Amino acid sequence: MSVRVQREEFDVAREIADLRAGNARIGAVAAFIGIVRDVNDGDDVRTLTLEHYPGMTEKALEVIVADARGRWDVFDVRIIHRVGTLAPTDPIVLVLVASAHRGDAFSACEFVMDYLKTRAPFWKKEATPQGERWVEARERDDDAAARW
Amino acid sequence: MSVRVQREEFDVAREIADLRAGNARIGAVAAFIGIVRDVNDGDDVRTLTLEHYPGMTEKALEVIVADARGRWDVFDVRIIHRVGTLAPTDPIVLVLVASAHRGDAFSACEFVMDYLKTRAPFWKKEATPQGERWVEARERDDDAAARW
Amino acid sequence: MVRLVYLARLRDALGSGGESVDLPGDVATVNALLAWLAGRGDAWARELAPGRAVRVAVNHDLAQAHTPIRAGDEVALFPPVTGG
Amino acid sequence: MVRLVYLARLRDALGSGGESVDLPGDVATVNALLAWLAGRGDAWARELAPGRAVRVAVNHDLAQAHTPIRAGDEVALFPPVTGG
Repeated sequence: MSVRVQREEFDVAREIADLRAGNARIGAVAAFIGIVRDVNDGDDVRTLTLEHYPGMTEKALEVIVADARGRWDVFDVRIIHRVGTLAPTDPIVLVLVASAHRGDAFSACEFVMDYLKTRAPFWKKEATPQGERWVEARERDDDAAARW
Repeated sequence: MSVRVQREEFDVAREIADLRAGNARIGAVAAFIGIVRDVNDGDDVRTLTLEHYPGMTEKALEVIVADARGRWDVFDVRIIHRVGTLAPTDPIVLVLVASAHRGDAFSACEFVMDYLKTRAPFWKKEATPQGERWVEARERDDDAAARW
Repeated sequence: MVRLVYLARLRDALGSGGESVDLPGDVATVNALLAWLAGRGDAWARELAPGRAVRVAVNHDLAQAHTPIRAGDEVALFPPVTGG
Repeated sequence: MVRLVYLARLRDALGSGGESVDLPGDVATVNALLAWLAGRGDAWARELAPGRAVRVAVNHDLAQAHTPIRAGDEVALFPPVTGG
């Protein structure tokens, strides 16, 4: 499965091993791990709750994977995205790309992350000392996705 | 230590954990793993032997790390490069970058890899069914490094 | 019957995670559905007023104002996504 | 005394991983060292001829043709690097 949405933490080493299994033509694996930070917009973050829309979210991620595979010469793309309530230092998202050469792996990995930030149906709620707040969409992320 | 040259395989999960330890401001980790492929320039590759120049190689990698830290807003950069005789599917190099935001991590990681391919004192000898041959420097890699 | 799903901040604001409704015959597009729901007043009127950033998906695909809605559809209303 | 180090393909071609030498007084730059070594003939002449892609490091820093060489230096000769 190239796309998973799950509450549990992921095992980066196991996912990389799984992505690479049986393919000796892979020369490059690019990985990205997104992590909950303890600050956002200047406020302390105690927890971050991620919500998704079951069915639609997985479908959107599959579309992003297919898009990346169409644009770059890659063997495989994997997205694992967590949902539920997370604390600072918890990993949120893992993106892995395997390719023959490094340029394709880097580009596809960054492309997937930019799209995840803008298009994928996830919503974040932060708990700060001032209470809970839903995170608003960010302009910067739209700019990043518009590059592609 | 942000730079290591070693014969042993590296443990990606442990290196990531080590890079992140105690820093709750890290929001992004970009990783790149370079792997020995079973083909190069159309020939089967049985083994790849990597040689370095002890002292100079570590120094060159430290310079690349310092350069990346100066160019992007990153917390930490780590390079682990293997030497000795490797077989297809063996990992050769690991580059990790930790930052607050994903753009810095991706850029610094790709920058380090491009420089590793062109400037770092490593030499490769391939064993193919036709015998052993030293790998020649590649134009494509020079082009990639010239981007920065 | 149409299945309505309310997500994230919108679910909190509307006080509902979803409902199944029989739509009047003239409520056959996303726009018409939003106007019909806003007609309930209070939080509905406030949250679904024209100009509010409400996104709509029909059967898991992002929809536009004139996307048709038919019996059996699952229609989700949610704020702009905030990503991973 | 200067410590010379030969690496990778050059070590194979020269049949030596390195040596310690006393350089004549007029061999005080990278260029002069390469010419002096090429004067040994055979593989040395072939591998170190002008125009061959030989890189030189003095005390672990990449050197140019006119980089000075002094007693106690470590001077490495190697082909263009082929990376990770």
